[in-house]
Amino acid sequence: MVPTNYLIILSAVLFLIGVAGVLVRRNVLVVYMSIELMLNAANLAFAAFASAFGALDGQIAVFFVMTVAAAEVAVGLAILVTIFRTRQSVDVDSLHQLKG
Amino acid sequence: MSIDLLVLLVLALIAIGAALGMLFSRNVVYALLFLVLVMLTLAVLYLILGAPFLALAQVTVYAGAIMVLFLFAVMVLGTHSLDELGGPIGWQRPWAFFLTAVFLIEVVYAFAARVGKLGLLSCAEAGFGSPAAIGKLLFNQYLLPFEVTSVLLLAATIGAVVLTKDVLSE
Amino acid sequence: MDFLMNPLNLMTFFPLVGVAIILLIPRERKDAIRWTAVITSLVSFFVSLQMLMAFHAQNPGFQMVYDKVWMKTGGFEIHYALGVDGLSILLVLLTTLLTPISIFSAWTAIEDRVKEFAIAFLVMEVGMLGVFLALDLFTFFVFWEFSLVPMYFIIGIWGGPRRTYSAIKFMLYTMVGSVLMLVAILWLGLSQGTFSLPELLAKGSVPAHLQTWLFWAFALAFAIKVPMWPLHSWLPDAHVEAPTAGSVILAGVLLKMGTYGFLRFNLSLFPEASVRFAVPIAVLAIIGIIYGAMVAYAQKDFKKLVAYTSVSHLGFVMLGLFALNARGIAGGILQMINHGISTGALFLIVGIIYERTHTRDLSAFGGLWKIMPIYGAFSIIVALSSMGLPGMNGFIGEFTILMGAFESPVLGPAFAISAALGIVLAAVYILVMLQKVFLGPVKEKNLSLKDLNWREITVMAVLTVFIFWIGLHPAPFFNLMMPAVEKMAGGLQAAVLAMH
Amino acid sequence: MFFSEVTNQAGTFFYLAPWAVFFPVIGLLFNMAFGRKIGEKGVAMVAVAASTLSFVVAVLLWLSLRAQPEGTVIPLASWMTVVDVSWAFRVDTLAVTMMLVVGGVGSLIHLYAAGYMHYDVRYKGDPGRYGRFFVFMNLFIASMMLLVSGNSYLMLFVGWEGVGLCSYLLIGFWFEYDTKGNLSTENAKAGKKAFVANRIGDFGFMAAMFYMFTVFGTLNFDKVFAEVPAVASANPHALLIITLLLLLGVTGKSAQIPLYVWLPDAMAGPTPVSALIHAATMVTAGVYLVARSHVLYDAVPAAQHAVALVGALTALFAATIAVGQYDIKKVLAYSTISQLGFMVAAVGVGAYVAAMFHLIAHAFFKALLFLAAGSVIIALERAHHPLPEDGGAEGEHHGNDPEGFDPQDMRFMGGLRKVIPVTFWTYLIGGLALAGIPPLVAFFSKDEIIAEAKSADALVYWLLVTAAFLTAFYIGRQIFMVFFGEARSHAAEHAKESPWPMTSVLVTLAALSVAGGLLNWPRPYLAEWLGHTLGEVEAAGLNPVVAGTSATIAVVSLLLAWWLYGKRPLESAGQPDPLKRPLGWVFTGMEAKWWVDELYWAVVLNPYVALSRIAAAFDVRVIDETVNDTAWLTDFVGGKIARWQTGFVRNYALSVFVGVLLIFTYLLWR
Repeated sequence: MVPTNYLIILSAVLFLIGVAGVLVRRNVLVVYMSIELMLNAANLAFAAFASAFGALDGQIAVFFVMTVAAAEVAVGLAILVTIFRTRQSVDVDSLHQLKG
Repeated sequence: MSIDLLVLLVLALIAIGAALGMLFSRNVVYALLFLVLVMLTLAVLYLILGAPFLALAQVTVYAGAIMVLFLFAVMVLGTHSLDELGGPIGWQRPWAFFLTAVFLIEVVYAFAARVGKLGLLSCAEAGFGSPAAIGKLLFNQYLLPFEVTSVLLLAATIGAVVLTKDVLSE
Repeated sequence: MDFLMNPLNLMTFFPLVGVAIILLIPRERKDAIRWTAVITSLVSFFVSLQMLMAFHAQNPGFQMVYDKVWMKTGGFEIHYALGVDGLSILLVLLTTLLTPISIFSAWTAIEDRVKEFAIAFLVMEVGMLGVFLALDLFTFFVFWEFSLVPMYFIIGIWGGPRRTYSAIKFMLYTMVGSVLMLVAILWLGLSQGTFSLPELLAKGSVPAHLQTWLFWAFALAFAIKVPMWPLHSWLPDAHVEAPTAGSVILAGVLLKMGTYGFLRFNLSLFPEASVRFAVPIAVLAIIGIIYGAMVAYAQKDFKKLVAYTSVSHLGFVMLGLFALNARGIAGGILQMINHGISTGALFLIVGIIYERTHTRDLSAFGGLWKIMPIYGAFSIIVALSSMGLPGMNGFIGEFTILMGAFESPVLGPAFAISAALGIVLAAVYILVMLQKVFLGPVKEKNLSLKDLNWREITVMAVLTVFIFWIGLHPAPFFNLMMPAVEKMAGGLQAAVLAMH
Repeated sequence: MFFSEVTNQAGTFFYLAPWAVFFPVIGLLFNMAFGRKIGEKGVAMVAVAASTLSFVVAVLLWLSLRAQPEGTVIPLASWMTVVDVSWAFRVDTLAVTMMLVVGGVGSLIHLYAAGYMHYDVRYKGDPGRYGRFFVFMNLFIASMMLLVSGNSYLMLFVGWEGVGLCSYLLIGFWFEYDTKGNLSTENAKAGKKAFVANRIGDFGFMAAMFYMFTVFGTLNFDKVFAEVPAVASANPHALLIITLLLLLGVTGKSAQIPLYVWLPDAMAGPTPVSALIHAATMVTAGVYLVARSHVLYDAVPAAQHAVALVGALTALFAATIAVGQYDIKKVLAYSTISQLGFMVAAVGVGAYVAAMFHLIAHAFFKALLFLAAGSVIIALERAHHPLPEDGGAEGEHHGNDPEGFDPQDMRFMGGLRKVIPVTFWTYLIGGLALAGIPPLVAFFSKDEIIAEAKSADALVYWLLVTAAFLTAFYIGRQIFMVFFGEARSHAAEHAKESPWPMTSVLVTLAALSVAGGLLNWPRPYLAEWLGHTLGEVEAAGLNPVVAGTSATIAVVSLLLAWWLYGKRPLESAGQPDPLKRPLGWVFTGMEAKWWVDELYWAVVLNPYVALSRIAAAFDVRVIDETVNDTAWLTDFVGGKIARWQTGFVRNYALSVFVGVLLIFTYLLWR
C-alpha cells in the first residue's frame, strides 16, 4: 500500500506548478489552465484523504469542486472571449487598470 | 517497493511531467493537451484511490467537457504565442520560480518529515466510492449544497450565453 | 409629540422642516427659497427666545432636559440627550441669531445653486445647535461631525478660487481632532460606565492619570477648532475662500464650538488636569493673541486680516476660560458672543465691499468713508468694537477676562499684562485696516460705489444694537450665565486648592 | 438774589448729572439721523444747543454744590456687575469744575466751529461733511462729561477712551488730505498715531485697574480711597505700581514724555478740534486723573516724584521744540504739551489746586490762541483762494503767493495786525496770558505752580522756571512773526477778518483770559471750592518773590523775542530764522523736534513692522508649511505604496502567494 503522504506531496507539486503557471505565464488561456490544474491538485488531495480516512465526504467535495469548476470555466472563458474582443490580446498584462 | 507504489510513482512522474509541459509549452494547444494528460493521469489515480465515480466524472467533466470549452476558446482567441520572458513585469518570472521552489521545499519537508505518517491508503470496503454510495450521501446529507450547485450551474450557463451573445450572433 | 414639545428639540430640528419645504420648491424660484430659509431660521430663533423665557437663570444645572435611550449595546447605553444651562444658552441664542443674519446677508452674493446653499445652512444650524445642547458625549460627537459637513460644502462649492484646497484642509484638520476626541469619548465612557454628561458630572472626578490623557485628547480636538496657535493655519484659508455668509457662521459659531468644548468637557470633567495644564494652555493663548495681532497687521488681504484677528480674539477667550475663576470664565463666554457678533459683522463688511469691487486687496481701497458714509459708519463702529473700545461689547469681554486672568491663582498678573498688550496691538491692526480701507484719498475706480441697501443696513443695524447693548448694559447677559459659571468655578477652585 | 434762591433748593439738581452726557448724545443721534435734512444751520443749532444744555446742567450742578459742597453720587443703571461697577455719576466740586470747563469752553468752541467749518468744508471740497463734524464734537462732549463725572475708574476709563476715539475721528476728519490740503493719508495717519499712543497709555491705565481691583477689591472711587491708608501700610509696593501704571495712562492722554509725540501731529484736525480737544479739555484728562486719585498719590511720595519729574521735563522739552517751529499750530501744540507738563508737575508736587487753576486758565487762553490761529489760517485761506461768497471764482488760486505757500506757515504771514485786528488783539491777550504777564490769568496760575514746586523740589522748580522763560520767548516770537513786520505773501496782505460767530468767541475767551485770575485771587475761591473734594485748602497763592521773579523772566524773554523778531522782522518767507546762526545745531534740533519721531520709528515701530512681516512669513512658511508638508508626506508615502499596486493581476497573485508563503513558513517554524 502507498503512504498517503506521497499523494499529498504529489498534490502539492501539481498545485505549485499551477501556481507557477499563474505567476509566470502571460497567455490568459494558459493562466486559466493553471487554475484548473490547481483545482485538480486540490481534488487529488481530497480524494487521497477520503481514501485514507475511509470517509466519503472528501469525494463529495471533489464532486462539488468539479461542478463549480465547470461553471467557473464556462463563465470565465465567456468573459475572456468578451475581453479579447475589445482588447484584441490574450496577454494578461495588457489588463492593468486595477491599480492605485 | 510494492507494485502499487511503483504504479503510483510512474503515474506521478507522468502527471508532473505533463504539468511542467503545460507550464512551459509556448503553444496553447500543446499546453491544453498536456493538461488533458494530467487530468487523465489523475483519473487513473482516482481509480487506485477507490473512487471510480470520481474517475469517471474526471474523464467526462474535466478531460471532456472543460477541455472542449478550452478548445473553443482557443479557436476564438487564436493560438498567439507571447514573449513569456518579457512583458512589463518580466522581473516577476525568476521571483515566481524561486518562491515556488521555496514553497515546494517547505511543503515536501512538511509532509515528508514533520507531519508524520498519515496512514496507508486503504480501500478496504467493497463499494467504497461507488456511484451508489456517493449518490446516497449526496442526496441525503449534501442535498442542499447539491441543489445550490445546480442553481449555480444554471446561472453559469445563462451567464456564459449572455456574455458571448454578441460573439455568437456575428 | 413629546419630542417636539421640548423647545430644544423643536428649535434644533425645525430647520429640517425648512429643508423639506425647500426641496419641494423649483430651483429657479430663488427668492422663494431664500425666504423659506430665512423664515425657517427665524422660527428657530423665536423658539430659542421661548426657551430663554422658560430658562431659570438662578438654576445652575441643566434645564429643559430631553433624554431618551438611543442605542443600547453591550453593557452601556447611548442616549440622545439635550439640555441647556447657563454655559450654553448664550451660544444657542447666538447661533439662532446669526444663522438668519448670514442667510439674509447672502441674498445677492449667492446666485448659484441657491437651493443647495439654503439647505446647507439650515442643516448646519441643526448641527451647531445640537453641539451646544448635547448632554451625551455621543450625541455631542454626532452633532459635532454633523456640523462639519455642510461647512465643507459651503467652502468647497461657493468659495473662492482655492476653495477645494481650503475646504479639504478645513475638513481634514478638523477630522484629525475629531478622531482623537472620539477615542477619548469612548475611553471616558467605557471607563466611567456612562456617556451621559450629567451622570459624569455627578460621578465626580475622573482618576488623575486618565485625566491627563483625556484632557489632551479633547483639548487637541477643540484647540484645532478654536483655533489655538499653532493649530490655526486652516483658519485663514477657510475664511478667505469661504463665501461671506460662510465666514460669518464659521467665525461666529463654529469656532465657538471649540471654546465651548473646552468649557463643557475639559474644565467640567477634568478639573485637576485643567489646573495642571492651565499655564501651558494660557501661554499658547497669549502667543495666539500677540501673534494673531502681528500677523493680522502684516496682511494685505482684507479678509485674511479679519481672519487673523480671530486667532487673536479667541486667544482672549481661551485665556479667560483657563483663568479658572468665575470672572475669567464669564468673560470668556461673553467674549465668545462678542466675537461672534463683532467678527461676524467684520466679515459682513468685507463681504459687502467684495461684492461691489470683487477684490479684497487692501491697497485697492481707501477713502471709502467718503463714498459710502453709512457703510463707513457701521464699519468703524464694528471695528472699534473689535478692538475693545469701552462702551462696546468687546471691552466688556476683554476687561472681564483680563481681570479674571490677573487675579487667577494659576495664571496671575504676568499673563494678564502680556495679554493686555494684545489690546494695544489690536488698536494697531484695526486702525491700519480702517486707514487703508476707509480713510485716505479715494481711488478713481471706487468713486461710483453704492452705499448700503436696506437689507445690508438691517443686518448691520441688528448687530450694532447688540454691540452697544452688551457694551452698555451687559448685566442681563452675565445674569444668565453667572450661576452656572460660579458653580463650575467653585469646582475648579477646589481643584486649585487641592493642587497647591 | 436769584442765585441764592436757586441755591437754597439746589439739592434737587443733582439728579440732572447724567443729562450732561445725555444732551450731547441726543444731539449727536439727532444730527446723525436728520443732519442731511436740516441743513448746516440746523445741524449747528442742534449741536450748539446740545453742548450748551450740557453746560447748563453743569451750571445747575455747580449751584447745587454751593449748598451741598460735599456732593453726591447719582446711580443710573447697573453695568459691569462682575467687577461691581455700575453707571453712577459723581457730583463733587472737582468733577463739576471740569464739567464747567468742558461745557463752557466746549459750547464756545461749538459756536466758533459753526462758523469755521462753514469755510473749512468748502475749502476741502466736501460740504456734506459739516454734519459729521458736529456729531463727533457732541460725542466728544458726551465722552468728556462721562470722563469727569464717572464714579469709578472703569467709568472714567470709558470716557477716557471715548475722548480718545473722538480725537482719532476728528484728527482724521479730513482723512483724504494732509495738513496742506494735498491728497494724502497723512491726516489719517496722524489720527492713528494719536489713538495708538493713547492706547499704550490706556494699557497702563487698564493694568492699573487690574492691580487696583485685585488689591482693593473695587474700582469705585470712594471705596478705593477709603482703603488707601490700610493698603499703604500693608502693601505699599502695590500702591507704587498702581500709581506708576496710572502715570503711564497720564503720559498717553496728557501728552507727556514719552508718549507726547501724537499731539503735534494731532493738529491735522480742524482748528476748533485742536482748541477744544487737543488744548483745552481732553489732554487735561490726565491731570484730572491724578487730581482725582490724589489720595493714592499722596500715599506714595515716590510716584509723586515721578509724576512731577515727568511733567517738568516735558514742560521744558516741549518748550524748546516750540521755539524752533514755523507752523502756527505746531508752536501752539508744543506749547500745549509744555503747559500740560506744568500741570502734571503741579499735581506731582501735590499742588492740585494750582494744577486745576492752571488747567482752567489754560483752557481759556490756549483755546483762545488756537481759535485765533484758526481765524488767521482761515483769513489767509480766504485771501489765497476766495470762495464765491467772498467774490472769488470756484477753485481759483492766487498766483501772487510764493512757491509752496502754506496758510499755516508763519513765514508766509507778517503784518497781520493791520488786516485782522480783532484776531490780533485777542491773540495778543492770549499770548501774554500764556507768557504769564500780570494780571492775566496764567500769571496767577503758573506762579502758584512754580511757588509750590519751589517748596517741593529744586530740580522741578528750575526746570519749570526755564520752561517758563522759553514759553514767553516762543509766544513772543510767534506774535512778532505773525502780526508784525510786513506781509510776506499776497494772502497775508489781503487777509479778511473772520465773521462774528468766530470773533465773538475770541472776544469772550479773551475776556475770560483777562479776568480768570479772579478765580483764585485775591480770594482763594477755587482753593476753597476744590478743597471740599481734595480735602485741603492751600495757603492763598501769591508768593511775591516768585511772582516778581517770573513776571520779570516773562518780560525779559518777551523783550528778547522782540529784539530778535520784532526789531528786525523777517523780510521774505525764505529767510532763515535769526536764531539759527547763534544757536547752530541746537536750533536745528529744535526745528527737527529733537528727532524723537525718527527715534521711535527706528527703535519701536520699524522693528514692530519688521517683526510682523516676519511673523506673517513665519505663518505661511513654517506653520502652514508644516501642515501642508504633513499632507504632502501622506500623499508621497501613499504614492510610493500605490506603486505596488501595479495593476497586473499576476503581480497581485504574486503578493498573495508571498503572503501565503510567509504564513506557511511561520506555521512551519512555530
